[in-house]
This record gives sequence, C-alpha cells and structure tokens, in this order.
Amino acid sequence: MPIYILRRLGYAVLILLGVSFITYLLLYMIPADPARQLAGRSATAETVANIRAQLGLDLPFYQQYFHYLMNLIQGDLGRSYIQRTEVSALISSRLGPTMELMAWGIGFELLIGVSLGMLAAIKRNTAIDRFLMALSFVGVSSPHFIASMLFLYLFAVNLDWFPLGGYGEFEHVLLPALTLGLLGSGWYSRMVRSSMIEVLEQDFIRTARSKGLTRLRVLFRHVLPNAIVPVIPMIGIDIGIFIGGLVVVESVFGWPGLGQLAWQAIQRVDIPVIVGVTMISAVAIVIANLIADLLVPLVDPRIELDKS
Amino acid sequence: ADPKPGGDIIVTYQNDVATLDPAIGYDWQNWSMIKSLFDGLMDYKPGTTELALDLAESYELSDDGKTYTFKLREGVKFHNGREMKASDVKYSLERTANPKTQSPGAGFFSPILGYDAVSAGDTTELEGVTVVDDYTVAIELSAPNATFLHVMGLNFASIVPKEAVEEHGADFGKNPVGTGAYELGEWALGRHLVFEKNEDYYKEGVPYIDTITFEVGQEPMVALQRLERGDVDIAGDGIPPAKFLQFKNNPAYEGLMVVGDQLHTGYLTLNVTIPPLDNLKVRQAINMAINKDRIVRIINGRATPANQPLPPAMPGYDEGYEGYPFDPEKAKALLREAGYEDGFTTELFVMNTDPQPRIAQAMQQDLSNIGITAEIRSLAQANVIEAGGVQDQAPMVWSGGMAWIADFPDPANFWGPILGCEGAVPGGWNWAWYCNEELDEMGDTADAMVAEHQRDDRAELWGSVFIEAMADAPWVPIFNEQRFTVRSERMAGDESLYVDPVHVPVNYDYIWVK
Amino acid sequence: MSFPTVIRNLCRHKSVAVSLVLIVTVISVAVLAPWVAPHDPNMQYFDGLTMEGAPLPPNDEFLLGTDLLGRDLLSRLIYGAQTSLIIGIVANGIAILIGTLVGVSAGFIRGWTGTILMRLTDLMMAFPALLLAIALAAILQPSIWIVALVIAMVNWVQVARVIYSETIAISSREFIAVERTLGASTLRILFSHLLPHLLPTIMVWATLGISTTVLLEATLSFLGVGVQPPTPSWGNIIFESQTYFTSAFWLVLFPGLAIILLALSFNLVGDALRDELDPSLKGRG
Amino acid sequence: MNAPIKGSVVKRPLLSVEKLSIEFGQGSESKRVVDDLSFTLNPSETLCIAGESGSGKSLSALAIMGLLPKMARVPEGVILFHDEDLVGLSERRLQHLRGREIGMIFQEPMTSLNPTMRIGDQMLETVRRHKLATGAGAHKHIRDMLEAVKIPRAGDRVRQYPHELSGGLRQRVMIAMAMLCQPQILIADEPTTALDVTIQAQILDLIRELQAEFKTAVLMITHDMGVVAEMADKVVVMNQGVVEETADIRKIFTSPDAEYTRKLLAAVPRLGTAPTRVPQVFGEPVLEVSNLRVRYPMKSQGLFAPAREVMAVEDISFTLHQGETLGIVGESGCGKSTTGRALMNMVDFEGDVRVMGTNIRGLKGAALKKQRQDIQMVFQDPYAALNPRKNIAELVGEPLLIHRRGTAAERERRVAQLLAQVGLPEADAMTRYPHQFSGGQRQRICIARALALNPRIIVADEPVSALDVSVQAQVLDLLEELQKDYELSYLFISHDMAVVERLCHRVAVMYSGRIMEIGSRDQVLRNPRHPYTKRLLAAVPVPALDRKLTPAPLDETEAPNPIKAKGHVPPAVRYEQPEEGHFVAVSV
Ligand SMILES: Nc1ncnc2c1ncn2[C@@H]1O[C@H](COP(=O)(O)OP(=O)(O)OP(=O)(O)O)[C@@H](O)[C@H]1O
Ligand SMILES: Nc1ncnc2c1ncn2[C@@H]1O[C@H](COP(=O)(O)OP(=O)(O)OP(=O)(O)O)[C@@H](O)[C@H]1O
Ligand SMILES: [Mg+2]
Ligand SMILES: [Mg+2]
Repeated sequence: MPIYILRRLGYAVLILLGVSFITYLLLYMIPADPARQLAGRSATAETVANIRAQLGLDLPFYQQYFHYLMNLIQGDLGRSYIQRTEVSALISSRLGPTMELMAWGIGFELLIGVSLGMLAAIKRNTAIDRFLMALSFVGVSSPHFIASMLFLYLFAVNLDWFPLGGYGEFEHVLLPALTLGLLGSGWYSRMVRSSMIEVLEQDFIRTARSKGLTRLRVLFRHVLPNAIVPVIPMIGIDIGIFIGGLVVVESVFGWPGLGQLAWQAIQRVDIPVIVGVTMISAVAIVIANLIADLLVPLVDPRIELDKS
Repeated sequence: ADPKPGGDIIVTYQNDVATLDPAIGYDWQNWSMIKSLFDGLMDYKPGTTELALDLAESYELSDDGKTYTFKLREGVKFHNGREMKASDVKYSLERTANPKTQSPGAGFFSPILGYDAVSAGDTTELEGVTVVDDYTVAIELSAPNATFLHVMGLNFASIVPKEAVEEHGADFGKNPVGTGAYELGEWALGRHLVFEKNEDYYKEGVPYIDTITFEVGQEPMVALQRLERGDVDIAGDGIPPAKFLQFKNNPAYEGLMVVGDQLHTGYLTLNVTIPPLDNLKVRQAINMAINKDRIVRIINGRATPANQPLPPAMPGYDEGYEGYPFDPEKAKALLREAGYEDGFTTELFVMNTDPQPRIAQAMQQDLSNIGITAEIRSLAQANVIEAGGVQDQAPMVWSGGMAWIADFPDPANFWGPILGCEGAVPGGWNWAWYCNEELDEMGDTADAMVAEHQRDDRAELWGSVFIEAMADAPWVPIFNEQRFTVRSERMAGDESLYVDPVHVPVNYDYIWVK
Repeated sequence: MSFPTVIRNLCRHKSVAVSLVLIVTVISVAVLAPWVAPHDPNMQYFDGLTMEGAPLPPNDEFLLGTDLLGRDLLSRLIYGAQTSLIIGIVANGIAILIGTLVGVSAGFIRGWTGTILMRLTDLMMAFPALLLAIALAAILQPSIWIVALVIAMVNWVQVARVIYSETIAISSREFIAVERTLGASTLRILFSHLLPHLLPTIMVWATLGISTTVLLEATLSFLGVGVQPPTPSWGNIIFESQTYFTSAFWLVLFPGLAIILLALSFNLVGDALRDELDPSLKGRG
Repeated sequence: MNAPIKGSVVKRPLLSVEKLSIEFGQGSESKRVVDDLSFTLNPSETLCIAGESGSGKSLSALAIMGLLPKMARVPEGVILFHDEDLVGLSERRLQHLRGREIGMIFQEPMTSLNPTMRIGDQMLETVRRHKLATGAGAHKHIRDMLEAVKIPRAGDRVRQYPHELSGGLRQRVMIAMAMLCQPQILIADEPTTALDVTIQAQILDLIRELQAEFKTAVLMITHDMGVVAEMADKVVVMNQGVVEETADIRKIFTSPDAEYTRKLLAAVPRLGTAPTRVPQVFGEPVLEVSNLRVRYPMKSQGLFAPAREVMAVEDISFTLHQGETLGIVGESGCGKSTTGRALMNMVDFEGDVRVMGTNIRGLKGAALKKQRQDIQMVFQDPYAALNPRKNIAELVGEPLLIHRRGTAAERERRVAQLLAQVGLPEADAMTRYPHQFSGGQRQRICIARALALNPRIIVADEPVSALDVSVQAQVLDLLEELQKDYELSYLFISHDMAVVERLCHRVAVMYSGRIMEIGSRDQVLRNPRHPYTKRLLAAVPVPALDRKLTPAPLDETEAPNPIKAKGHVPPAVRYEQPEEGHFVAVSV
C-alpha cells in the first residue's frame, strides 16, 4: 500500500509535467501575443518588441518552457503579465476561498445526490422516482449562470434568507455551495440510483432484513456501502467538472476564488497565471483521483489496489 | 447644494484591479483610480475635456515651440510625507520611458528629445528633461508638438517618488505612493481595495469622501441589485445590457442613471489590402449597406449613429459632413460597377462578448442584402486583436468591445495608431491597413501648430484629414457609444463627474455624499 | 426477441411511448427544418423587436417569441436541433464509446496496459479542456465537427474513470473468474459479461451527457471553435441570451426545455430498453 | 401430552401454516410454486421439510419470514405465529419478529453475507438491534457464538470479510448469526450442506442444545435423510410444490404413505453399503499434482505489521488417472476448494500441475484455452458462479460457443439435452435467469455447464450438496455413465461420505491444507489409518432411526493456525505406506 501510494505520486509528478507542457505548448500556439496585450493599444512596435524580449517570449518554445520549468522547480510560478504580481501570491490569496466553496459544494452535491438517488431507487418506477429523475436532468441541464442568478434573486433578493453574495461569514458560503450542490447532484443521484437498484436485489439484503434490522439500517449499513462504490470515483472526476461551474458561480456570488482569476487570465492571455491555475487544479484533480482510488478498496474489500 | 466632506462609499467592479502603477496601468478600470492616487503636471477640469494645470503651477512655451518650462507647486507632499521636487518629475518621466519598466505608455514620450536613446536602452536619462531648480523643470521636444500638454496629463506622466518605487520594485503597483487625493489603505487581492482620503492633499477641501472601498469580483447584474438595495454606491461596470431597459424604464430608479458622451467611436474596419475590399467601390458599397439605426436599436439606443471617425465631442468633428447614406440599392449598384454583381464571401471578426456578436450579425444581414456573405468569426478579444494585426488575416473587424477610446481629447490620438501608416504594421492597431502618406503629412503639419492662436485652425485641419480618409472608406463608422453610470441615491456631485470623459469612469476626487 | 416486439413492449408504458414519439419528432423536425420552420431562422425582422430594441414575447406571429435580434425563436430552435443533435447524440455517443472502451480495458486487463490507460486518463482529466478549445479555435476554421471532436476528446475521460472502477468491482466477482475457466477470451468476457453489468452506468452518463454536451457546445462555440453566428444551436441560444433571463425568459426557457426533454426522453427509452433486454431484473425482490 | 400444563387449556402450536400457496407471475402466465402447504410447529420441536429440489421449500421458509421476492405473491393461506398472521403483517412488526423471534439460516452462504462488511460487524448488528448485550459483552457474545459453531480462532475471524472464508466457514457464520438471539423459531435452509460431517454433527448437536435450553422450535429444510433421521420430530415431504406427506418421523421411516417418500428413501445412499471394488487398472495419468502450495495474502494490519498469509494448501501431491474418480474429503476450510481453484488456474500457486502432460503454470492464450477444454470445474457456490444477467441457455451454451462447437441449432439441442440429463427438463428453464431457480436447480445448471464440453477431467466441488437424494442419485448415475462412456476423470470434493463411497475409486483426506491419508476407497473408508479419518467416519449421520450420534468428544487438539508470517516454511510431512497405494501422514 505505501509502495502503491509512492508509485502513484510518482505518476502524479509525470502527469503534472505533462499538463504543464501541453498547457504551455497550447498557449504558445494560440495566436494572441501577450506582449501586445501588455503593451496596450498605443504602444509602438519597438515597445512591444522590447517587452517581448524582456519576458523571454522571443525565445524558441523549448527554451521558454525550460525556463518555466526550472523556475517551477524552485517554487517560482512567475509573475502575472497583467497584474505584475507573483502568481503564487495571486493564487494563494484565492486558493482558500475556492477550497472552502469546493468542499461545501461537493459536500452538498453528495448529500443531495446520494439521498435523492437512494429515494429514487427505493421508490423505483413511481411518481417520486420520475420526479427526481426529471429534477436531476433539470439540474444538470441548467446553465450555472442562470441558476445562480435565479437562486440569488429568489433567496437573497426576494426572500432575504441569504446575503447578496460576498465572502467571509458562514452564511455567505451557503447559497453558492447549495447552487453548485443542486446543479451537480444529478450525476450522483442517477449513479446512486442505478447502483442501488442492483444492490437492493442482492441476497445479502434479504439476510440483513432477516435479522430484523430497520429499513434505515439496512439502507445505510448494507445497501449504501455496496452501492456507493461506483460513486466514489465520481468525486475525483467531479473536481474537474466542478471547476467549470465554479468559475461562473464564484463570479455571480462575488466569491473571491480561483475561478475568477482563471477566467480573467484566459481572456487576457496571462500565461503565467493560466499555467499556474492549471497546475493547481491539476494537482487537485490528481490528488482527488488518488484518494478515490485508495478509498474504493476500503469500502469494497474484494477489490485489490494494484493487481496486475 | 454645496459639497459636503465625509462619508464612506462602496464601488464595485467585476474584474480585479490589475495594477495601480501609473507607468503600467492602462485599462478603463484603473485609469481613474490611478488619477486619484497620483498627480501629473497637467490635468483636466473635472467633468470636461478642458486642459488644466495640476502639479505645475504654470508653464511657458519657448518661441520655437519646442521647450516647455514647468514651474512646480511648492509644498506638495507624497503619501510618504516627502515633498515632491523637480527631480521627481525627471525621475518619473524617465522611469516610464525606460524600456525596463515595460510601460505601455512609453511611446507617448517619443516627442521628448532623447527618447530614442532611452528607448534603445543606450541611456536611462532623457536628454530633453532638465531640472532647472527644485521647482522648475524644462522639457525639450525634438519638434513642436501640439499634443504634448495632453501627454503630460496622461497617467504615464504621473509623478512618483523614487524611494518608494525602489523599495517595492515590481510590486510598486500593489503599493502605490503618489501625491494624489487618495492613498491606498488596504488591498486584499481579489476581494477589495480601500482608498483613504489624503489629509495632506494640496488642493484645499478635496477630496470630499473619507474612504472609497472598491469591491472587486462583483458580477455587474448583482452589483446593480445591491445598488438598488443601497448596499453599493457606484456600480463601476455600469448597467449590463440585459438590465438596461428594465432599469431605464423603472420610475423607481429615475435619477440614478447618469448618461454621458465619451470619446469613442465604434467602427467596422475594411482591410484595404485584401481583395475585394481593396476596391474602393466595394468599401463604399459596404458603407452604404449598413443600417446603423437598426444597430443602435439593437443595443437599446445606448449610442448615436456615426458617420465619421471622430466622435462629436472631439475637436475637429465635422458637423456638416453627411457621410455615406444608408442606401442598399446604391450599394448594389456600386458592387455591380466594381464587378461583383454576384457578391462575394468574406469574413467578419468580432469579439465574443455580448452584444458584439449580435451587432456583427446585424451587419452580416445588411451585407447579405447586397449580396455579400460575411462569415462571422467570433473570438476572444486577444485573438481578434491578433488577427487584426496580421495583414492578410481579417478582411473585416468590428471594433466593439476593443474600440478606440481616446487617451486624451485630441484628434491626433484618433489617427496615428488606428488610421495612420504607423499603425499599419504587423501587430499594429490599424486593422484597415490603411496608409495614406499624404494624410499623415497633413496630420504632422497640424501637430506642429502648437501656438494657442492656431488651435482652431489645427482642429479644422485634423477634421479634414478624417473627412478625406472617409473618401477612401477604410472604415464604416457605426456609432458613438454613450456611457451610463449608476449611483445610489445618497451620492451627489455634478453628473458630469460620474461620466467624466477623462477620469474614466468616475472622477472620485470631486464626488460627495449627501 | 425481434425488433418490432421490442418496440411494442417498450411502448407499453405511456411515458416511454411519448418519449419515443418525442425523439422521433425532434429528429425529423431537425432533418426537415426547411419545410417545417415557420420563418427563416436568420431573418432579423424589423417588427421582431420593440422600438426600444427589446425582443417580443410569444405572440401570434412569432409563436415562441423573438430573440434579441428580432428573429423567430421557434424557427431557430427547429434549425438549432440539427447542431444539438449532432453534438448530443453523435459526439456524446462517441465520447461514451471511447470512455467505455478505455475504462473497461484498463479495469479488466490492468497491469501495464491498465496503468498507462488510466494515467493517460488522469492526464486528460487534469488538463484544461477549454484551453485546447481556444487553441483549436484560433488555429482551425470553426465548424460543428471540431466541436464534436473536442467534445469526444474531452468527455470520454470521466466515463472512462467511472467505468474503470466499476469494471474492477465487477471483475472481482466470482462469475467472471469462472468465465475464464471456461476458456472465454478476454474480449468475450469484456463484451458479453462485463458490459451488460456496466450498462446502467453507461446509460446514466450517456443520457445526462446529452444535456451537458449540448451546453458545452455553446461554450466552445462561444470561444470560436464551433458553429458561428448566426447558425443557431440550442446551447448557443441559451448562452447568447442568458443574462436576459429576467427580461426575456422565453429565450432561455424554451431551448432549456428542449434540451431537458430530449435528454429525459432518451433516458426513459434507454431505461425501458435496458429492462426489456435484460429481464434479469424481473422477478426480483 | 398426558399432563397438560396447568392453566393452559389447549396447547397452541407456536407456528402454524395453513393452506399456504405461493405464485409467480400474473394472470395466465402465473406459476404456482407452492400449493396448499400446511403444518404446525410446537416449541422444542423439529420439523424437517424434505423433498425434491425446486419443490418450494426455500420459498415457504421465506414466506414465513415475510421475505418473499417482490414478484412472488401469496394468493391464499395464513401463517400464524402465536396469534399473529405473518402474511401481510406490517413491516415494522415483522422487523421486531425477525432475528429476535424467528431466525433464519439461508441456503447460499456466499451471496447471503454482505461482502463489504466484516463478519464480526454483521453479527454485532443483530446483537445491538435486539439489545442482547452492549460493549465488550456484545463482542464476547459473538466470539462465543462463533466458537460454538466450531470456528477456530474466532477473534481473528471476526475481522475477516466473507470472501476470505471457505464455504463451510461462511455457512457457520450464517448459523451463528441466526442463533445469536436464541429465537423461538429457527428456520434452517440446508444449514449443513457445506460442512464436513464432524462439524455437521457438532452443529446439529448445538441446535439440539438450543432447543433444550430455550424451547426453540426448528424448521429445518434438508435433503439429507441422515440429518432428518437425526433431528426431526415431524417430517413434511414436498414434491413439485405440493405436500406429499406430513407425518411423524417414525412413520416416515417405517411406513411411509406416499409413493414419493418411498422413492426418496430408496434413493438414500448409505455409507458402507457400496459393494467392495475389485482393484481396477486405470489409463494414463491425466492430472499430476506435485508439491502444490497456495497462500492467500492477508490484509496488512498496519503500515509496519509484518505481512501475513493464509496457508490454504501446503505441499500436496497426487495423481489422477484416466477414468478414475479421486475423492477429496476433509474438514471445512482445509483447502479443498483452493486445490480445485489452483487446478483451474484461478489462484496463484507454487508447485507443478500437469494436465494431460502439460504444465499449466504460466500458460497463456491459445494454449490455455485449449487446456480449458480438458478440465472443467463445478463450483461450490453455484449462485455466485453464474452471471446473473444471462439466461440458462446462454450460460450452459457458453462453453460451446467459446470453443465453437457446432451450429447455433446444434448448441441449443445440446443445451436442452444437458439440462434434461441433470433433471431440469422444464420447458421454460432455458429462458429463465439464475435468480429464478432454487438452490439445487442452480447447482445442476453448473454441472450441466461443466459437462457441456465433454472435458477429460472434471473438478467437482460439492456438486450434489444441494440436491435431494433422488435427484442426487440421478446426477451421480449420470456422472458414472459419462465416466464409463468417455473415460472421464473426476476430482470429487465432497463431505458426504456415502456419496464419496459410491462414486470414488480413490479417496484423499485433507486436513489443514495437507493430505493426511490417500488410498483406494476401500483402504481409506473401510480401513482408515489416520486418526483424523477415523474421526470423520464416526461422525457420518445415518439415515435410520434411533441411532442418534453422540458427537464424539473427538480429538480436541485444535487445528493448527493457518495464518502464518509471509514466507513461513512449515516442516514437511512424511508418509508411511501401510499397504500398496495407501499413504498415511505421520505427524511430525
Ligand atoms: N423468482 C422466481 N421466478 C420464478 N420462479 C422461481 C423464482 N424463484 C424460485 N422459483 C421457482 O420456484 C420453485 C421453488 O423454489 P425453491 O427455492 O423454494 O426450491 P427449494 O425447494 O428450496 O429447492 P432446493 O432444494 O433446490 O433449494 C423452483 O422450481 C424455482 O424454479
Ligand atoms: N480469498 C481469500 N483470502 C484469504 N483467505 C482465504 C481466501 N479464500 C480462502 N481462504 C482461506 O483459505 C482456507 C482454505 O479455504 P478453502 O475454500 O479452500 O476451504 P475448503 O476446504 O473448500 O472448505 P469448505 O469445505 O468449507 O468449502 C480457509 O482458511 C479460508 O479462510
Ligand atoms: Mg432451496
Ligand atoms: Mg470449499
């Protein structure tokens, strides 16, 4: 097991290397000149050339990438072209809020998704099941912008249950996290439903009932752990999908997270920030996947970690 | 009512503030913030485009029109307490001009004698700038230049203290120290910035407001909602298009919205080097094909149709010019004359944020009415700019979202980079690739008319440059956009301050709280 | 079981029958768009906007109202179905196919093959797809097929991941080990024994994927990879007008409903089909 | 009852089932699988339901528990427990009765235990639910119960997961779990099918103790007439969903009314009744096993705990000749199934296994596939071995399809023939799915599948344990017939000594992963040398009245702990050869 983790961490480094390389390459290929972005519209050609040279953007690709890598190894993510601030400072000021929102969001997603999925499985082929199915499709099909705005108008403006965006107190995180949770829960609820249906038919459920266990106990202690196995890797995947929604939700709710930083950076070809944020999210995704992989055999002991 | 000191206000923006370094900051969001933190030798009367003295108490122009001698105000202190001297002026100008600073505005200083040497990296000192004494500085230009005082009013010419710049190095933009009406209190990256009143400000009684908190990362639609509630005092991003009509037509919000003109023209560039747009008749036909009124209607009347490059508020604007009429029949006839009776297919580049693609689609439909098929390429801003700067890439570019807003209120600023030969280079902003040396020369002549009495003649000369350019039809001027700022009920001060044409978007120094 | 019987059995449930009709309708409407659309989808009608430039709510002339340029929304939805179906069904289908293949092979074969496939998946997952889209947008001529390609290239990853874990879980079951002792080839075990057990999961991803890819198409098109204005798609109709949802709800409501209904119909039919073809669920307690 | 207990007027039965019917399906397609079943059960009484496999025994038991599958209906009948009708009783009420008042041991222990839960936790749950004990007391209660069902080292076992246990161990866990609450009624559905006779004897004894102490009534479903004779007070004989006969045990064994009962009794194999065999000469060796060793890695207890292994099979060697049947008997958990799995290349092993002369270790691809045609296995747990998503035609036809035998039509004919041979001639059987069959029927499906290819060797792991004696006889006849016709060789794993005696030419006795004694049938069964073999034979229940076994206070020395540190090499065993071909291990 420790060996397995070590090996996976080794792969993780390779993956990060790969991600940084591809990201860098793509940014290099995108026809949008960061030096011109920096120089602004009144700049003369020589100003642009000057800036390009200073940023090393006139070097061949492999040299640029190599420099970046060397700095990266020393923990230096570079400076934002636009903000002229250390990328690490930009990221670290926003990482906390993003992680907070992400944790709550995924927490709500799981809570809502798993419980609705269970309900749907138990009420299979009834009106409740159909309703929940439609609901999950509505959630998954809703553009984050519209949904966030609707929730904001409804719960913050009209009902005044939550503050109108912002960051700081616990009450601030609730609405954006619930929004993310509701929209993303469809995946979980559909997955849980389908694997629950399978598990509910297994003989050992009958055994559990034969012991006189209450319905709830059977559900949570016997059905759920068996049904949750296919859902665990979802959490790893979710981080990736989640970041997409995060960008929008953060901006609607004025949440000072990485999503906003990334979006601005992409629009203005702020390469160091783009690569920095990409690397951070890559780290998060890789770690989440590793954790998911480690969790699965804990839940289902029949599954072995690394069997060749 | 008279201005009342005191009060704290909240201003929202969607994007984080990039930098507050006056040599670097160059977007409409930090433009006026920097103006409030820093001062230069020149400024404008609040709410107008009229030049005024700022840190300079007076100036003199030599007879050859080349040397400006500025007398500085005495006793002006930087936020760090030190007094501002002539050496600071020299340092500040040289810092901006120095290529190491990577200032996007360095090029504005090219009229100053010795700029080329600094720009080439041979020296760090501008030969033309001399410190005469602590309160006098002389600036010699290589040739007379009528725009020079405007250049001294740009943010790039703000006076900064050397010691603070050296202390913070590259992070000066996060720790700005100037002489301005406000000083930076706190900056939580991605969350908010606080401007505090500069108690030592040299102008008596200004500013009025104690603290301004800029909350960043605020979605404009939400910001507006918060403003309606009274949580926010100024929605920095204005009214989002989707909310415009609702807001405008809601009697409850009457008076909150301030409308102003800006030095802006939205235009469609026609690349004069790409066939068939290289044919004048084709360009003229396009000019006649586009229904500008309808486009203005699509953006809910937030602009006025334009017929020439210069916006009406700019000196040199020709009120008598009628431009190309909207006349599809005539346009078709022109196309036929040019040999394109069956039309042709071309591309129209546009930035991808609302409402730009919609405007492009309206043009697309107008063009198709005269037989031209324009395929829309809707891309991120940076990609459009890039495509425009490559000669054979973009036949047509709709400038919306990236459009020219003048750096200073002078027609010269509307020519060189976007219609002159200097802009028609790879990576330039002259996306029409229009280069008419004759007109360039006329511009140069005009710019050499520096004397006060020549002002009107100069403006007229510039005006004719633009009108003559229109004969070649490198652009289709579409409209002049208006600015809409919303403020809460408790905000006071002249309306023009909220749509200040120079202190874009708001002149924070003079507004006040009821 | 013959095809007609399957269909007949499927149609026993009213909801499934309705769904089938809906799917068939959407497909035929998309194909026959020029004949069924009441208006030219790209025609910006002068009277399609108010004098202030606001779009019109549903009315007699424009059944579902007009969009921000005064075009007929219904006609745009009808034409938009073409794009959206290609994305939601073809591109999404390919992504599901690739994902399933990768996940199943990695999960079942494991060893080096599995490691390489899964680490590749990790890489793809960690990689920002939007960047790829932006790069492609700037380099290539935009077209619906590039969007389809990008979606297929990006969306298989999650499917692969889920299928991978489930494959591992199922292959640890006894009957799979037994199948080997019968001499079944790896391929046979994969396709004949594992796949049916993975079907429910695949169904979940395939049907939910319809919605998400249709919306993703709009994002990608927005970045310049996909269909360019004025070509309509359900996703880009929503995205173009999403900020207007308070003043012109019809612009997001109708395309949104179209997407949800399409995905739901596929889900209902898929569920029923699975039950029909896999009666092992019948007679269970 | 001569002396009625004071105060009670009429003694009420504890449980009475009246006119119970169970149906599947709707309307015209409906199928009645239990028809008009009635019986009563009194405290302390044991009622055995015996009968044909698939006659509705398990479903009747499930009906009492209120756990019938959703698709099943009870069109008529009442099930009275005390005064309550269990049919249609509220789920809440049933939850109180289940486990506490009525406990049930399910037929198939592999699929009946939660795979993701440690067995200790699964048991603890019952204890907590019915508030039998708390804290440490609860843990002790569980360990005591596991020890009562003769699970060695219960302390370790509670931390294991079901898939880490052998078939017999799992079954004992099931038994222990059902008995935790000392219920008033214990329903035991084939509780000892996977147990060797010594343990079986002790379990039966345990049940009797329970009865004596707590007046527990036992409803036992079994096809083993020996067990019936041992345990029953009353017997219900079922056939095809209807009751053939309900009678006192004595009457059943002495003067049965029903034709079917007589037929059943006649089919019972009795140990020691098989005629002595003239030593036969067999053909070539088809399977040579030398120094086979299998170890399962244990989950590590912590980061730094030494790695441990379960020594499941330790250094065994034997040879199987063409046309020969080698029986493997031995206590539950001694490594029989593991041996079989090693021969099928399903687990990693050390040592050599030669099938038809080729060493199968590391065999791959086409060579392995070819070898699969020669050797097939019938698995101990048939339900787990069948893909639940395939119908029977597909499952049985699968090997034919894999090895491309015949056309589709031919394959279908062959499948039908195989099913008929194993006694599953029902017309609709082909299109049904595994869960729609009874335990015994599933076992026969597995046999049919193993036979499909006409392999040279069949490893049969408890192949007839779930079959009633008449069907069992039919299957055994079939096996013998095939052996005669095709010179098949069988490796026959069973705990049923009578069956082993009937079928096997040679017998190997395993104990704790090793072979203790191996020799011809007559040598081992009639003249056992090793004390363990003797103990085994003494524990065989006899299908005759009044011969209650006293589970011998056998050699109480505990079986050695199979869990050892990784890389542990136990001392080798030495064999003595008292007669030609008869080897006996000498303890070291
Ligand atoms: N879900 C089902 N659908 C249809 N038929 C079923 C279903 N479950 C069981 N049966 C049938 O019901 C009959 C009775 O099954 P049951 O399990 O009670 O048999 P049994 O007497 O316990 O047999 P065995 O001794 O083999 O376990 C069998 O013929 C079986 O095929
Ligand atoms: N996957 C596994 N992991 C760990 N231990 C195992 C595993 N499978 C079996 N064992 C252990 O190996 C030993 C031998 O098991 P095996 O199944 O071969 O016994 P058996 O002789 O077939 O017993 P039974 O008659 O009860 O079926 C037992 O102690 C069992 O607990
Ligand atoms: Mg049974
Ligand atoms: Mg076994």
